[in-house]
Amino acid sequence: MELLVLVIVIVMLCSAIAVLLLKDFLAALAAFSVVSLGLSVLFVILRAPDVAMTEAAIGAGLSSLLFALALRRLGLWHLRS
Amino acid sequence: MDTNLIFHIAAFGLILIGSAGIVLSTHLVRIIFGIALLEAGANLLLLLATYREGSSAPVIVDGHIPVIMADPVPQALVLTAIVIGVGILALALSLALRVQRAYGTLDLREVRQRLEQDIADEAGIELPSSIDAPQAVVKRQEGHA
Amino acid sequence: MRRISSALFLLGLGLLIAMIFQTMEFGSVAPLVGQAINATAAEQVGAANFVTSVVLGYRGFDTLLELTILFTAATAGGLVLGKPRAGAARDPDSGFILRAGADLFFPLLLVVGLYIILHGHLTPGGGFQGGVILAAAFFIPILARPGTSMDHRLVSIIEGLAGAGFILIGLLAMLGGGDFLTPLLDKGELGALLSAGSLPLLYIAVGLKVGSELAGLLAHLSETEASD
Amino acid sequence: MNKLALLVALPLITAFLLPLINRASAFAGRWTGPLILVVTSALGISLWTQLGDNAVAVELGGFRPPLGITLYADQMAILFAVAVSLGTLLLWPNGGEDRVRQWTLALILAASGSGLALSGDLFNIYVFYELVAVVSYGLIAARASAGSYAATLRYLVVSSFGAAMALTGIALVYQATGTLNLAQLAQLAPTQLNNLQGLAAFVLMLIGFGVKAELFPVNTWVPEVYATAPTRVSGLLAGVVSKLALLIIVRLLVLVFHQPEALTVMLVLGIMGVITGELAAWRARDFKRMIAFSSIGQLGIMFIAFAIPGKAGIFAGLAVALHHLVVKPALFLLAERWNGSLSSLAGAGRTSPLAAALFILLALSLIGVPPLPGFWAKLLVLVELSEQAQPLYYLGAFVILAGAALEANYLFRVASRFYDKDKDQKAPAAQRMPDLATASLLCAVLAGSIFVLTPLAAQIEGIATQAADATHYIQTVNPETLP
Repeated sequence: MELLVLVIVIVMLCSAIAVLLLKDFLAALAAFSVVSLGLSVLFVILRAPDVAMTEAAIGAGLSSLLFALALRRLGLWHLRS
Repeated sequence: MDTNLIFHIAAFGLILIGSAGIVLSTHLVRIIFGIALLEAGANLLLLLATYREGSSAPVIVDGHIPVIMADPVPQALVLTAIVIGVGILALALSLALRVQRAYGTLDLREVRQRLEQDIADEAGIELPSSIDAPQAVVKRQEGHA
Repeated sequence: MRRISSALFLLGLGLLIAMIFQTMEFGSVAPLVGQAINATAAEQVGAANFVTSVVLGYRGFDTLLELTILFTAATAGGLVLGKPRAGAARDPDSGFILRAGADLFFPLLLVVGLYIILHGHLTPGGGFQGGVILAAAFFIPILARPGTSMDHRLVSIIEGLAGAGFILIGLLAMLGGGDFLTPLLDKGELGALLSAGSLPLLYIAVGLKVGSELAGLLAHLSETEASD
Repeated sequence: MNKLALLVALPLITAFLLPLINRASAFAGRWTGPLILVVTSALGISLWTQLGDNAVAVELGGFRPPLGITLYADQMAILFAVAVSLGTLLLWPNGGEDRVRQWTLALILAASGSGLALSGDLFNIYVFYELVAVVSYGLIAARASAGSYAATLRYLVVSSFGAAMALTGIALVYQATGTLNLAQLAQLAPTQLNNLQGLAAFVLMLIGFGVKAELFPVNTWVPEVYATAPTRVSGLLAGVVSKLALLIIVRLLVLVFHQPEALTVMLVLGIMGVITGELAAWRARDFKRMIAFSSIGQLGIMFIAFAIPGKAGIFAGLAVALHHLVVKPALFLLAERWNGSLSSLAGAGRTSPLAAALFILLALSLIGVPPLPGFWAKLLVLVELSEQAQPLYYLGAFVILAGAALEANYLFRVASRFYDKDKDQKAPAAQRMPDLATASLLCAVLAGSIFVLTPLAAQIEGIATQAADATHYIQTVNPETLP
């Protein structure tokens, strides 16, 4: 269990840094989804199934959709072709 | 290593990374990403506040009552905070759309300059004489360098 | 100048967090309120999912405000984005597979969303999670057919009535001499579908409200013309 | 007394239904909002008269504290709840395109502002605070200019950062105590929050809630927003909403955080606020940003005043806050037409003599010229500061005096412009009637208070005594002791 948590946390923190550093916004968005998904797994481990469901639906799903729509409308979808 | 410690590192790590994103980024979308990360970290910290290992989810399934149940209050709070966060996120992205349409850029420094210009124009004053004058000059020098 | 002050600010924040880390005693204090709620919620509210008891019962006021925040964000979003221009540039057509998939998904998502809302007081899940799924159910068809748009009148009617319904249930309790948002109706048997008094009703209002606000927000964002 | 919840619930339900009402009848849509605000104001005033010296607590949902959420109403809370309702009524949005949406937002602002003043639960305060923030974004962006969108987005970033900090602070408090109810926190604080973690939590919450109170490092949004928002919204934000944020910080200080360092942090940040705000206002070249910066300075004075320990600090701070509550919206109403540079105001004294006279009255009171109320408020702060007999408090007193000198300089520079004869420039447009009428009303309140100064001071002192009494708070809410 401890190892699992450690791996998830490391992946999450690395992705979080990647969100800020990646030049391509679409890649940053993907990294952001990884953070959200990792967070929702952590919530399951923390015995919070309700929060995990919400984080998965809203954090990983809806927020990413909002970002994707906005990036599309902002013309940042293909920053580098 | 203690699991609880790892969880806290994750929470504070996200808070720091998110803050860094807000304070250091120059692109507005990146800053909004930073806000989302910061909120995620704060939510995790809130949920960790009274977490104890070995507890089970606060749900009674088929009349079976667990011995130690997790604290349901932070879970409800985080639920609320997540939904609030997505509302603000949507509004922030809508505003970013509008700003880009108006100024043609999402670079924070340019947006600030255009905003100063707009305010100065509306008031009918010259830009360099505005209160942010020293900063504006510095910014221009940075631009040349 | 700005860089330096930002770095200083971050440094201060980092020091503050380090200080917290040093002094914090992880998991040392018993969850005072949480334990009390775990002990009495089954009897006081009657929902098998204690998180639901907290969300709609003990802290129902927070939930009302949270709905208001979504409503406000949707209203402000509408104010900011305004009405889309007629003949604005549209996304390219999405192709057959996505359209067929959207048709297939719509009833499925609708049922799943309603199921999650209606079982919110029994199992994990509830108005928020179900509401998001409802919003997705109504939004995916729009994504699949860029030409169509959402019926904003219908959305605004649903969001207005659902929000008002939540408050009305709260006000009804006041008519009976109780406090605002006191749970009504019979608590029923713990774990049954028809239990926990007015909580399932509140969750339906929450689900409809969340679903309509989010669908409206998504539609507003996607109806704004593409810039390229 | 459980009608207290109606102060929040009534405007909220009206806001939800307003788009539908407006669709049914445009006339009803136009007048429902103001009508409801009249009702809530009257309700608030009637609750105030019933209240007297005894505060009341309402247990929402019928759950005994600390399990449920409590509303706590003492005189200070109801005073500010009524101020929000009346303020929103006076500054009811009347311009722009999408009016129904603006009216909806204004109603939600009234509801959330009242709730913020009344709430007795830490997380509930956070939710109300976020609600006030989101409403302000909508109202500022309603100006629908490029500048207002950019300013709103920058404000949103600062404010969301602050809110996340406040949430972190709340998590720390919950971690240390296991409760969110302010009354129970007040019971537990001496043993469980009187440490470094408690101080860190306070600093985080000070940063978070300080965003709206225009606290020194997190007030970068102020000049941009007040210069680009509709002037009535600026008046509401600077006049009323900032005081609500301050009220929360005061409540937290009285009930939860008793560390002397907490007061020192607030004092230092307040001093910085006065210095930066007044200097920037002195250098400002346009009317709107001048009063925006002066508002930062005034709020700095309030932070300094509230940093005085005990009842005296709350009395002094409350006096300054109430004075500012009346003056600042009136100034912003005048800025509706005087939105240009200061030099373009030449000759304004002839085109709108009443407005010029009002401005001079407001300016005199803001500087603190006797016998206007502003003088007594500032005097009170200075006296209490000097009684502390500590270097930092003396510094605060000195900074306030120096700030007053700067204020006198820049406000009179403006006033003298009014009567300049500048042939080249055409005089600024005359004030609009509704703005002028509202500003006159506020000025009449200000001038009228000179004649009832003694009873008014006694009243405010009573409010402060009640607000400073943590034991009274605990007894009123009476949280159950949990094992």
